[in-house]
Amino acid sequence: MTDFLLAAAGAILFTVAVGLVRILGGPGDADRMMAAQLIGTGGIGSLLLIAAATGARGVEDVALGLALLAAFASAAFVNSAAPAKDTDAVDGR
Amino acid sequence: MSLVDLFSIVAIGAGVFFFLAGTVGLLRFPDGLSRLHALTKADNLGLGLIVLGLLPRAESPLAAFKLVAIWALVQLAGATTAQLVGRAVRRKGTAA
Amino acid sequence: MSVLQALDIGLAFLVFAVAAWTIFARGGFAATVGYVVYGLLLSLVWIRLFAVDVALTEAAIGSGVTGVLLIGAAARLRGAETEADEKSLRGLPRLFIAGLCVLVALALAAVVLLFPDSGPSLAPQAMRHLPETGLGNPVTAVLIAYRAFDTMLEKAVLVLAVVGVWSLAADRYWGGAPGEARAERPEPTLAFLAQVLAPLGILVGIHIFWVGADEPGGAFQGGAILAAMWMIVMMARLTEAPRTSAFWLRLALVAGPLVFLIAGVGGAIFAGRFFAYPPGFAKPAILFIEAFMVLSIAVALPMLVAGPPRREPRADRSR
Amino acid sequence: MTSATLAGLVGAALVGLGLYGLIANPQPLRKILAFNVMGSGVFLVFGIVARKGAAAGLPSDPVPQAMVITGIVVAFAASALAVALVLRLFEETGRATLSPDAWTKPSGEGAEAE
Repeated sequence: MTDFLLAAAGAILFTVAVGLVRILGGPGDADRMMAAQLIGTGGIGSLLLIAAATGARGVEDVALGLALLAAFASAAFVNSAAPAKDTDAVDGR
Repeated sequence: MSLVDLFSIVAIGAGVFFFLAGTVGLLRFPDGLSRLHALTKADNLGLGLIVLGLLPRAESPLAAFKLVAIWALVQLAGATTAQLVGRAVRRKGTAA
Repeated sequence: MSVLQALDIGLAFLVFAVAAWTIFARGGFAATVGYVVYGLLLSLVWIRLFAVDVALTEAAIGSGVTGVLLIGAAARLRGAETEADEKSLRGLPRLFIAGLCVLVALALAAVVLLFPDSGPSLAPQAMRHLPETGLGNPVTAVLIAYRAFDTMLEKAVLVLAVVGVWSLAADRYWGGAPGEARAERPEPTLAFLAQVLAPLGILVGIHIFWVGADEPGGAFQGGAILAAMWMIVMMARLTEAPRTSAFWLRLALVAGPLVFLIAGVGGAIFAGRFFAYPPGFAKPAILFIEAFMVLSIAVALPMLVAGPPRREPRADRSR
Repeated sequence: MTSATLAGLVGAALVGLGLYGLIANPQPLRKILAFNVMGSGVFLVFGIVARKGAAAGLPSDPVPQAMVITGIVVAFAASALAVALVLRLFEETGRATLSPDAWTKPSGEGAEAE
């Protein structure tokens, strides 16, 4: 069972890594923020799996902290982006 | 193998599958908004199923509660990020 | 090779690859996002080293708060990049530097490989005296009891950093609030996030501080999470950053090191030695000090991220 | 190879990588990032000291752990100060570069680029 949990954690990390390769390179900054979001979720998932497999104590709190801060990078991104004049009126494409 | 283990394996396996599906979507979809759509699958279902699979293995009720709270928080973060990033994509038209 | 080893090797490669992306990426913004991802991966590595306290700190500060700081800076510096790009090193000097850096890395790697299998350790002493502190988490004991002086000075460093950031303000803004006054309406989604997240986050922050006495956690981690909650509320414009001349703000900033110092002097008077805690009274004293440290950290980190004052102090009075 | 040694080797590689970025990248913000990468590499090397010093029934020596925690907080404070300096430089002069040639032109204020 331990091996299964670890293998699942590894599989998630692997898929996340593949996704990172695709979107860390862009094309846009919004895509890069998706990379941060993806690794956030994948990281929490594999963190929980690794903790369950190795029996490290108190890891739920680490995951809880990560989950709390998961949206922070995006929030900072939106906050620092050029102020939008009419957010809802424009259709970018 | 006990029934609990089987349950964990099925749920976690399904969770990993959704992470995989989300990543494939990220790789294959042509524009920013649909990539965002793929990403949210990993957030919601992937992590949700993993938490579900880990629940019976939690050491204490508090730990189990924390697992659910983690999932709920990631839901919240995922939903807002999707909104915020999606709006940024639309605004800039970076969806090349 | 076991599954665990394979996982470790994969994680190691991933961390290295993302770090390399941070260094070599074209744009500053792309590199910064890479750094945020990197910080998150590092907390996974710390879990693998069974250093949960460090993982918690790395998750909260290394990834979360630093991410906000750097992404904000990268977004503002976006226009400044192109001209500086031209002056990057080329050719032989670049190769020379790369060679030297590889040499440094190899030397360090050799040191790592030559480490004795069971190095000298203060862990037995730390555990032996743990009951005297009344704590269950040896890391907290090291931070607040055994190496209290160190930790107090580190709090002083935080205060000094805030003073340093504030001192970068233009003269007319001195004492004003950081961040530009923005007229645009707040992003409703962000406001919703802040409204839901902040109460939960405050709960989690206090929880992490409180369990830090016995389990992984503590003042730094709890304070950093509280700081993050204040930051999200400010980012969503549910509240404005306070004037830097506000008395309560300055008091909260120095409260941590101040209470710590007073406790240290109190130890010199009542327990016979600087920073000694009276026997049987150690745990309440430690928790008392930690509570003020949490406050100071929760105030200092957002102020560091917010940057120097950028509004005239007078204009704020109208709010 | 144990996971601790592996983490230490990654730390060593990160120090080299960060050092290279610190020297070779011209932009100040990139230098700050590189410095942080280097710093976390040092922390990781320290982390394996903690893991190898595991004794008294602990999975990891608490003393290096506490020092790394202190280090992370101080590194953040230093980064924040550095970022504030870079942003101020940018605000004052409209560019963010440490290159000496950029300041030789008699363009007025902001000559104290450090």
